[in-house]
Amino acid sequence: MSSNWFVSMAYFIAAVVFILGLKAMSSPVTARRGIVWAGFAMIGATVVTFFMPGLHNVGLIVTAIVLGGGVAWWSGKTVKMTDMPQMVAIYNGMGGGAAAAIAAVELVRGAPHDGVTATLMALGAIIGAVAFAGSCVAFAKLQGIMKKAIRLPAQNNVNFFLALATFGVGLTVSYSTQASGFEVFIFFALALALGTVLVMPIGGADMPVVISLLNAFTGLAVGFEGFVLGNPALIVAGIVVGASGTLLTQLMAKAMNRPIRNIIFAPLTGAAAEGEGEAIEGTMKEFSALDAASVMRYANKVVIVPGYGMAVAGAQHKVWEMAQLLEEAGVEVVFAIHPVAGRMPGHMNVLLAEAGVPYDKIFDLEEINADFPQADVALVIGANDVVNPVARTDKSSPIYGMPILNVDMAQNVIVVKRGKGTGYSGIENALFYKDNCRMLYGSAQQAIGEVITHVKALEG
Amino acid sequence: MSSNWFVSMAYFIAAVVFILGLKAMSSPVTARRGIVWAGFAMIGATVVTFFMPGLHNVGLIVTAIVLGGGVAWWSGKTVKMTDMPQMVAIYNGMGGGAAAAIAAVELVRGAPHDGVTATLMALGAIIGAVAFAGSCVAFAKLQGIMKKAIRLPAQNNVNFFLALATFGVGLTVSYSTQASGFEVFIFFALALALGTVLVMPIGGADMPVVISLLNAFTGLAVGFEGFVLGNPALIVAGIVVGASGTLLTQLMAKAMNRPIRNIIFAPLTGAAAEGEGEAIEGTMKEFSALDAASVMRYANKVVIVPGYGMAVAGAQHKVWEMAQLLEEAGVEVVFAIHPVAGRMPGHMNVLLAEAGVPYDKIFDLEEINADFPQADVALVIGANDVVNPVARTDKSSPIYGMPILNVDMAQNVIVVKRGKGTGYSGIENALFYKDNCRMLYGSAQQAIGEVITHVKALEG
Amino acid sequence: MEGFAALYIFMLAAFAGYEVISRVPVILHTPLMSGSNFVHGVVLIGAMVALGHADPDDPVQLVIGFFAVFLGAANAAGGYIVTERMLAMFKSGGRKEGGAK
Amino acid sequence: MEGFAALYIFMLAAFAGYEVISRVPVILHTPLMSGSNFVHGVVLIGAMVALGHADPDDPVQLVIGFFAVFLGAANAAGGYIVTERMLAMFKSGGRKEGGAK
Ligand SMILES: NC(=O)c1ccc[n+]([C@@H]2O[C@H](COP(=O)([O-])OP(=O)(O)OC[C@H]3O[C@@H](n4cnc5c(N)ncnc54)[C@H](OP(=O)(O)O)[C@@H]3O)[C@@H](O)[C@H]2O)c1
Ligand SMILES: NC(=O)c1ccc[n+]([C@@H]2O[C@H](COP(=O)([O-])OP(=O)(O)OC[C@H]3O[C@@H](n4cnc5c(N)ncnc54)[C@H](OP(=O)(O)O)[C@@H]3O)[C@@H](O)[C@H]2O)c1
Repeated sequence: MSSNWFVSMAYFIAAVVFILGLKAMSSPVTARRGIVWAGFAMIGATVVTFFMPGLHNVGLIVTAIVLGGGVAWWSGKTVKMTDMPQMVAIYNGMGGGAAAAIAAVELVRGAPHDGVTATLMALGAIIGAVAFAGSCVAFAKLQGIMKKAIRLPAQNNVNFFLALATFGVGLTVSYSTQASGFEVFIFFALALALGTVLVMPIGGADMPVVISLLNAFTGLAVGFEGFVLGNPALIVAGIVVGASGTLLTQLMAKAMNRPIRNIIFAPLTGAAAEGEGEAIEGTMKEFSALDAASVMRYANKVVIVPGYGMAVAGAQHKVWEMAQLLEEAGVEVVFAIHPVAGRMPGHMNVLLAEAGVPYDKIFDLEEINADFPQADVALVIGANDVVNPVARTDKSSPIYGMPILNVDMAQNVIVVKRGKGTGYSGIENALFYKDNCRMLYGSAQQAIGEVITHVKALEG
Repeated sequence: MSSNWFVSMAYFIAAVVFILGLKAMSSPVTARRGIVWAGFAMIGATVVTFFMPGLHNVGLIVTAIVLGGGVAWWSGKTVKMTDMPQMVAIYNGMGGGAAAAIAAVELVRGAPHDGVTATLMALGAIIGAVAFAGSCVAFAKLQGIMKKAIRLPAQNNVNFFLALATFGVGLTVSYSTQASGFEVFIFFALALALGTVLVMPIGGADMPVVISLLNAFTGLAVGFEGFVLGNPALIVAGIVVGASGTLLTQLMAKAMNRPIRNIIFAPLTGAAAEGEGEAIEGTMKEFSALDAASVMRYANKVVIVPGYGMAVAGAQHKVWEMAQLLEEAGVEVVFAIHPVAGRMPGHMNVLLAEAGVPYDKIFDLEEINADFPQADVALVIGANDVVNPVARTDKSSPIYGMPILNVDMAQNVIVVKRGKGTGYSGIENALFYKDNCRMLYGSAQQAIGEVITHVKALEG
Repeated sequence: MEGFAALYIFMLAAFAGYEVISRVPVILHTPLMSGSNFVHGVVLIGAMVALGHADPDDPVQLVIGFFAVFLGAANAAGGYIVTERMLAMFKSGGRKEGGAK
Repeated sequence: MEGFAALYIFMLAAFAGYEVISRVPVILHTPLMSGSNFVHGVVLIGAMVALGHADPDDPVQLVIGFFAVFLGAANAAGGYIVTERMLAMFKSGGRKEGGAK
């Protein structure tokens, strides 16, 4: 009992520290400290668990921790920054898998449970398994292993009946005191299939929303299994993550102007809203790297607007190099980040941080939108939807109503992109046809590289 | 059991609604809706309690509810707005008293409790009784029944030993299974004495901080007794209030630049920091109501800064009448509120709201401080400390470091007050001696009344 | 209730209360003080249970219990009416003063 | 754990989580996603208990339990390292880029 008390107390403290750790994320100054605390809390909770009375199979436990932790640590340490999204996906899936596996052990042991516990156990198992399978698919898509979105015929019916079957079998299995191993197997096979089928048809671009949603799923699954095990620390940590994941997913979906339902049940089919919307008049005017370099070199203020294209090209280092050159030449350079620029919330911030851009040079939409008229140049690098003025004007456009960065109000706009490719939403961009807009064609990395050369040459 | 389940569920829902109700207070638009919801939740929780199995003495319960609720409802309905602070104090004290009385019933019944429960019961009883007695004293002071701060000789020693005795007796009584009625009586007598002695020496002006602190106390006491009764709704509501009361108290103390410790253990003795601080040079220049009226009538922008004096004089209606007259004459009028203007947080907001001033004409410190240089007139009505520039300049001043409203940066400053009286902190105000400052002597109600007459006369 | 469950409830309620309250703007701090005062009026249901389970033959228990319910009811009713009155006064410029015509 | 206590814990944790997270600025949303991913890695301790209480003679239980611990540990370790790496990159203009010289 006293040893149990000690363990429970340690879990309690860990739960408190987890919440404080997430709270510390409300400022970039304290965020890192927060995660370090949370890390210590995790280690502490793991260590005290060994003191739990009546714990068997200690050798196996240690082996599993060393293996699982080791592999994940190593891969997380070595992966490239641009591959982070899929790493988050896969680690998240593993958490879901662990929750489902806990339920599986309980089911195979066949210990009797009351109704509420049995229900939550089944729900946790399903949600966890869906998160596991779904995250694996998400990983495969982002990693480029699985290239195209596979849509089954009558997809939504398949989803529905598969979900029905999974819940039916799951509840049956967890209510019966002596389910056979085979029944348990069928249950999990169904749940895993459900997760796979749900995520398969969704395009790679929608993945961040899916990952965030699956993150919330895993949280819920962990919370439910925490109830089954009578462990409030698991409940608290799981539900906190469940709530936060839900919130993040909502924020993303709202900023993208697409309801979550649509993302899951009516994924973009590729040639999305083509042809719709008002016709755009004017022509796109090309610009050379030399022109771009001189316009910026002799400007007072340049606002850089990065987007998904910068992430694809991995051009953040070049961009910061250019910004520093301009600053040395006396130009004021700031960065403007749209909340859904890129493919993950805060995607651009992470990339720019990686390149070493101090975060006080980075402004978000509300902070900077009023300043564009005072900017001599707005340099758009691989961004498209987030600077599309159609969102302000054209009611028939799928992105109508989404707040955008008003780069068209700057004196000059320079857009770096490879060609006539559309953005995530697949629609034309009226900005590119405006009088004050010039196109600098090329992949971001190489185009900015050329600009740098010319800026240096101008310097003498 | 099923009836019990029903009751527990209703309590749970009430707890959720309470939290949502407090959450709704984050905007003046939803705040009222929030309190109405919470009110329904309270009624619901009360009604279902009658369905609790094994509830005796139903007649007595109904009588007590009708009497207590009726008296409080009637007095709350009829009291003047300016007497609100003491009403909040007394209702809060009653809550604390109720928590203490719950503990008393348990103690007299002599039901056995485990260690943790017994401890929390005793703590809840002490805290509740302190809140009760303290709030009664606070009420008496604010209502003017108890005029002066009574300081015992060796006050802090008395506090300490009384607290020690209370805790000692309390724990003994609650640990013993069969405490006599007399012992219980002694315990509560001690706790009530402690509350009285703690609050007696504190001056009337410090009362709002004390009330807020006692509010947090009552919350805690309710939470602890909730644990004793095994009622999580009480725990949640109590602890939420405990946390929020603590936060509010901290905010107040911080905005006043006085640590809570000092307020309780080293109360202002009246002639506080007299003589300290740098000598202030210059003279105070008087202004007539006619002068004030014409300066404001022909100004473009007038910022009104109300303070405690406006509350004392109950001049808010006159002030708003004047503001409306000026607005009709084409003057832009706004109100600037310091976070600790008056004697309660948000005191001025409530008074101005009562007079009918729309809240979008009211700005707080951060919003308006930069605008003073653009104001033609800053009209200070019964405010003193919150506009004292000494807080910015004189390190030896007791209010040094407190953020103030920079009225001295306005083109003209007009100060309405009765004479040379100092404010809450008892120090001289350098503002009154500045070149651009004029004094309009008189009680706020009457002085503003005269200004109104003159403005009307100017209108023709 | 099991001790640790209660501990978690304490901790989480404190967090939730702190976070929720710290978003309330200064303009509403007086109503908030009064509103939170109302919320702990839920002590009324605890007092009802205490009186309801008091021994009907022990006048001491009955008197104290009666007192508890009386005070709890006063806390709840008074807290509500004061808060409601204060909040009813807050109006935006959109509406004319005087509220409902 | 008693059902209602758990219900309260669920509710309060959801509130606390929601409130705490809604203060995180957009700039930190990617690390937050990763950080909350790390936090549910606490499933590891649940997995340890599950494996620790599994019947040592039933290979099925052992295999699934081993799997659970393995996945849980990976979630925790991977979630931590990725989050930490991301956050380590955030620097203010006050310090020179490159961080510790
Ligand atoms: N941030 C999130 O959380 C999130 C999540 C899901 C979805 N989304 C969505 O993603 C979109 C983000 O908008 P965005 O403006 O950042 O990007 P975008 O609208 O997707 O546009 C990206 C642009 O970059 C260009 N590009 C691609 N590769 C490039 C390269 N190597 N070098 C230079 N340019 C390149 C493309 O044009 P070319 O092909 O001509 O080069 C394309 O027009 C929004 O619609 C948002 O709703 C965001
Ligand atoms: N808001 C809170 O939560 C809170 C709580 C506790 C303490 N406090 C403290 O209270 C102070 C509030 O500052 P404040 O500037 O509002 O007030 P103040 O500094 O207390 O000054 C009030 C002024 O009003 C004048 N006055 C009094 N009765 C008047 C009447 N009938 N007509 C016109 N003028 C009258 C007084 O001067 P005459 O006597 O010459 O008329 C006095 O100088 C701060 O020091 C703050 O720290 C605030």
